[in-house]
Amino acid sequence: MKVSRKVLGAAIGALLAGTVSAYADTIKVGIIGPFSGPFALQGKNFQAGVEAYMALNGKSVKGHDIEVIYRDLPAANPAQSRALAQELVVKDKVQYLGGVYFTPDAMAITPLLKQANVPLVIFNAATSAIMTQSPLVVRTSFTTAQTTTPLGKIAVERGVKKVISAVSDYGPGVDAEVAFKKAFEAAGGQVVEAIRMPLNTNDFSPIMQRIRDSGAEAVFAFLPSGPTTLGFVKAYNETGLKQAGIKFFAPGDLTQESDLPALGDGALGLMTTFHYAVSHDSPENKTFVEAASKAIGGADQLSFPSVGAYDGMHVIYKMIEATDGKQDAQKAVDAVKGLSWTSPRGPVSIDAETRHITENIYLREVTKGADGKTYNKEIQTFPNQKDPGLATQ
Amino acid sequence: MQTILSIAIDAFAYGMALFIICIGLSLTMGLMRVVNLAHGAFAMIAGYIASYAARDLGLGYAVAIFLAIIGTVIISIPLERLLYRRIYGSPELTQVLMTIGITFCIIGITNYFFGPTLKSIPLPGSLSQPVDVGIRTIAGHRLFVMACGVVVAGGLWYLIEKTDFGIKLRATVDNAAMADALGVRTQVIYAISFAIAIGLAALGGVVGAEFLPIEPYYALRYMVTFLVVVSVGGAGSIPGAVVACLLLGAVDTTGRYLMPEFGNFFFYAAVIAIVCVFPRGFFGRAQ
Amino acid sequence: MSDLFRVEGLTKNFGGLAVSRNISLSMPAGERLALIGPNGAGKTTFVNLVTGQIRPSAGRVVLNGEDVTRFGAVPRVRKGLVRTFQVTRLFSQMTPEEHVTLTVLQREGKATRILSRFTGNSEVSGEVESILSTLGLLDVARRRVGEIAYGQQRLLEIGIALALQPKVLLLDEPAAGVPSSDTPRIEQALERLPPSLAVLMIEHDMDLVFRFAKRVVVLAAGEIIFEGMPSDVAANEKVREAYLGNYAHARSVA
Amino acid sequence: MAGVILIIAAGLAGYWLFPDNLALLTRVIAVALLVLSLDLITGYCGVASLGQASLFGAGAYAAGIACVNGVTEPVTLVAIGAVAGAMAGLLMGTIMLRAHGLAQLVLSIAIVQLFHEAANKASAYTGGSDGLAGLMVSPLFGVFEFDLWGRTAYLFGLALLVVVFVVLKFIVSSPFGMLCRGIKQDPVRIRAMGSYVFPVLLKMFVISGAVAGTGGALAAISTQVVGLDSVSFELSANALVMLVLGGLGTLYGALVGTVIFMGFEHVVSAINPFHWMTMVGALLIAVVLAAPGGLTGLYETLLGTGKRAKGGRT
Repeated sequence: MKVSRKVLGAAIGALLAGTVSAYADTIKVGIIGPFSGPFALQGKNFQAGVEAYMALNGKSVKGHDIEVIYRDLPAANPAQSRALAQELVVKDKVQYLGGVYFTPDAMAITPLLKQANVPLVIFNAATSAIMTQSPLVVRTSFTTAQTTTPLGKIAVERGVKKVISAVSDYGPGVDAEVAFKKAFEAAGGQVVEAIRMPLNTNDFSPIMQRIRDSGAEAVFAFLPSGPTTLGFVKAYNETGLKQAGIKFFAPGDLTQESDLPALGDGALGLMTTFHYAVSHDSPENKTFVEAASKAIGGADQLSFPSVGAYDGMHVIYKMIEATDGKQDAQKAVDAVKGLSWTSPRGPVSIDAETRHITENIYLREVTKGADGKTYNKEIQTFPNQKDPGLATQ
Repeated sequence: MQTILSIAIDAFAYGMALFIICIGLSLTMGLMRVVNLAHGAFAMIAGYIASYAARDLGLGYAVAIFLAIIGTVIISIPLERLLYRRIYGSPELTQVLMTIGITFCIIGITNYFFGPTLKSIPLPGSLSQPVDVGIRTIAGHRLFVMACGVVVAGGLWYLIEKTDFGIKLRATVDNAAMADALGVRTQVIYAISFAIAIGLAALGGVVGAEFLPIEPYYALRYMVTFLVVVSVGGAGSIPGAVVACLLLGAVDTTGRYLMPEFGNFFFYAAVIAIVCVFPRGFFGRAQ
Repeated sequence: MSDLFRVEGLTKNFGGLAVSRNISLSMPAGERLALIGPNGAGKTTFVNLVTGQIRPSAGRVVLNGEDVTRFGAVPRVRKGLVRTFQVTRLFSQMTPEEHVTLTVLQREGKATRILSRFTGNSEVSGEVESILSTLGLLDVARRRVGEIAYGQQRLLEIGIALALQPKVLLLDEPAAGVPSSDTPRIEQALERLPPSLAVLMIEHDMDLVFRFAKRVVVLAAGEIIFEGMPSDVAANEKVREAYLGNYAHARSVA
Repeated sequence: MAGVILIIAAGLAGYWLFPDNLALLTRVIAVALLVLSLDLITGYCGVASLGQASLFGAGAYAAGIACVNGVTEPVTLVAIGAVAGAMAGLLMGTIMLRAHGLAQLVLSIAIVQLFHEAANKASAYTGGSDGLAGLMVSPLFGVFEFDLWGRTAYLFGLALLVVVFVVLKFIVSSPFGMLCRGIKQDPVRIRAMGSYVFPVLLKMFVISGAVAGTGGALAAISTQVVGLDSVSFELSANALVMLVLGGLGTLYGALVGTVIFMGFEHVVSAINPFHWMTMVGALLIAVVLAAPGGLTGLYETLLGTGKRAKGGRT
């Protein structure tokens, strides 16, 4: 309840501030994300990250009050994304844009940035190419290639020579397939078959049959987090692939913490690589998880977008600090190039050239904790990973 | 051969899961002439109740199913009285507007109270273990779903074709005014049929949750699938629904095995082909 | 053969049930023929077969020397074989004027034009007015059909048919459901039908049949059992049996 | 033509009253074109469709692909979108008109899903789920740039809407429009009048496709990105909801429905970005209870002029 009243207040405040310029020293930040609809969970995590950051670091920078305006974009919809961004910039006069869960939505905003003189800090949208669209984009999440690439080496190290790849048939899935294949084959493995599954697949048992038939020793999978993940993992267990000893590798989207309770014991032993685990053991993360759980209303809903949002807010705060409240997008972006800090996920920095975050990628295994709940246990660290997707382009 | 058999088992299980969820919608659309797009929303409500009962209260699976059905029907009663009664006999598109509105509301409310995470319904040990059926292992709950599907189909057929209630229901459907004149209390018949349809949605939501996981967006996410299956079978026809579910389940499963990347093409191309050949569905009643 | 219209051996089976059996009849131009028969004799099926709503199992329909059996309903209309409906099929939201205008435009091949005006289309308004005035519908020409009297709706059915300038007109019970006070207006309209038009009328009202038709065909159980002068109908044994037999049968059942 | 003046007045009022929301208003116009196109086949011909976005998406992708391949003149792009939409309409009509009622509705769903799948598959041309980005549209008439404030896009869209509306006004009051209304009510009667039904409806599908394609092209031009959402079932379903909300069978109903639905959605989702869906649902329920014939039907009832049919049967 507290949350929505705050949002309401912000909205009304925004309406008032749009007409009355007496509040000029409030710097507004517009956050676009999927706050309702099928991806509402990820949107809520954006909000939790933002609120956690503001709760821990104050609501003002150098005397400038920060005000956040949330706008809902339930599913990928570039036209709506552009309309929301335009409204935030033109009407609500935000100086910073943040959020954005889906790639096409980010693509629709980038053409506006230069004219609007507003930087965009992406909290999630994970396609490499976004960064090349505008010099005013900074990203604090990850790219699918970035989180996937270490898996190639990991698989080979664990004695796997033949892998079948099974990914959801859409942009990020294809990115993952390509990145894994490249890394795995570079390490000496062989991708025997690559399956692309329609996004709306409900029953994965035929896919499992194919995996079994392929004779591969392991499966590399990528699916968007949420209901399909559940079906995939269940089918992996139930069709006996797990007992047959076929290993399972995936980027961490598959075992996001908020899905783990639903996955149950079936997820035990799954190996995933990702930039963040809620269980990450560091004082920064402990503080973050505490604040973010409070903001979202329960630790069980916490997932990776929250940390993207948290660090995104950090970048925005640094930008405000550097520009001292003046609207200068280029100066703001320049100020955070090369910026490094300790995030809840570990040490990170903004690559000066690509403006994408450089971070550790962790290998995690789903393990049962002392409290009987499953969690992603970090077992290996790949430090300072850049986005290989951009590096190769 | 083993592969074919294995695919066939998967297809049958998936088809039966679809059948249990969809048959209630088929009844509302075919017999009561209400395009109830909120059908999935009721299945979802049942899933939440069952999840709460089994996971949070630690009750047994059977008890959870029972509570879910009863609970969902109870929730549906005021909706039937206040909203659905207004749209019996309305043009289909008006019904679409109303039931989409109801769906939106249910999604919003669920999201508000229960949050957007996936909800699981813990299975009893006997159903969660893989069972060896000779050629391969199959999850126990899949066998359970198949059995449920067969029981539901048989039970409904008996209810509609062989019982007094069935006779009254069919009379009401064919000519409500005439049935009324003959002393059939059509309002009551409608209310009971609605409750049965909702109860079936609830059952389907719970036992199908292993295929279609429970989360707030459930109601919209699978709406298209439900609508397609019901129409292909012919609204109101139990054998039609069985055939449609099994056939589409088979096309879906086989397509996804043979050429997963074109899985959707197979499915919808099959739908177009079937509809072009059987414009009223497999066992559709004449309009 | 100077026959304008002819059917030969028309047969229709629904499943195992024969609803039309080997029906043959012919009509010259200007003929006024009545088709009568007890309920369930297959009269409307016959009209549907002739006009192409349903396909016959066997037999031919010949119009103006041309075999139209394989044609659908639309080309038959375009060739001049036009019907009215037993229960009026009108557009409740449209006015009589609009009905007739649309029909005339259709006949002229102008009904699918998208960039000409429909209302106040001067090309056809004269003809539309004359049709409506013949039928006495001018004063309701601009009221919605849903609001005018049923008798007037029946007249409009005839008006639509006339607007198609038919060669053969099949009237399916033109006076059905009309209050008796309005029947004279229908009769009047029938009398004013163009003389060269071949008209086949299905009707229950025997007074109307006797006044209108020069020749009568009686259909029973899908078969023609009588063909001849109206004055001979009543005396025919088969006809008596077909009509009265029903009653006798009904009594024995009761 | 009082209606046209009203639209222009309302459009310009939007321009002056909400100068900061022009991107939203442009999107409303693009969707309004989609809903108008749906009204043509559903409201005037009685063919309900849950796949109208196929036509919209065909226009959007055609314009988008043309644009990234060097055709950047906006009017040309709109023409390309309209033609592509019309062709998609021809295809869709050919398939859909084989069936009736519920089966027809399902065909429309299957078609939009196939279009969606095809657009996803052809990612080399469409960008797949990442969207087709990088549309650099030249200034309108070489002078007016499509900029951040979206003035050009909005006024261009408004002009398109007015032109389309006037043309459609002509079409629905032409003999052809009358014939379509007749078919909606009773195709058997129309056949007995000597007119074929299929080619007439198919023609309307083509017109409808052109209108939807125009809307798609406008969306592509003003957004500079084309996403898979433009060929989605969700957009199709939304369009149908907006149409029924506004009222079937009047062009105004389509416009009113779109403006009310999108405006309401925008306002409530800004007030509470997390739980606004409940409010939209409540609006739909309220409309059905208060005005089963849609908002324009309610308006007519209030004026006492309306004895028009309640809603439309499919």
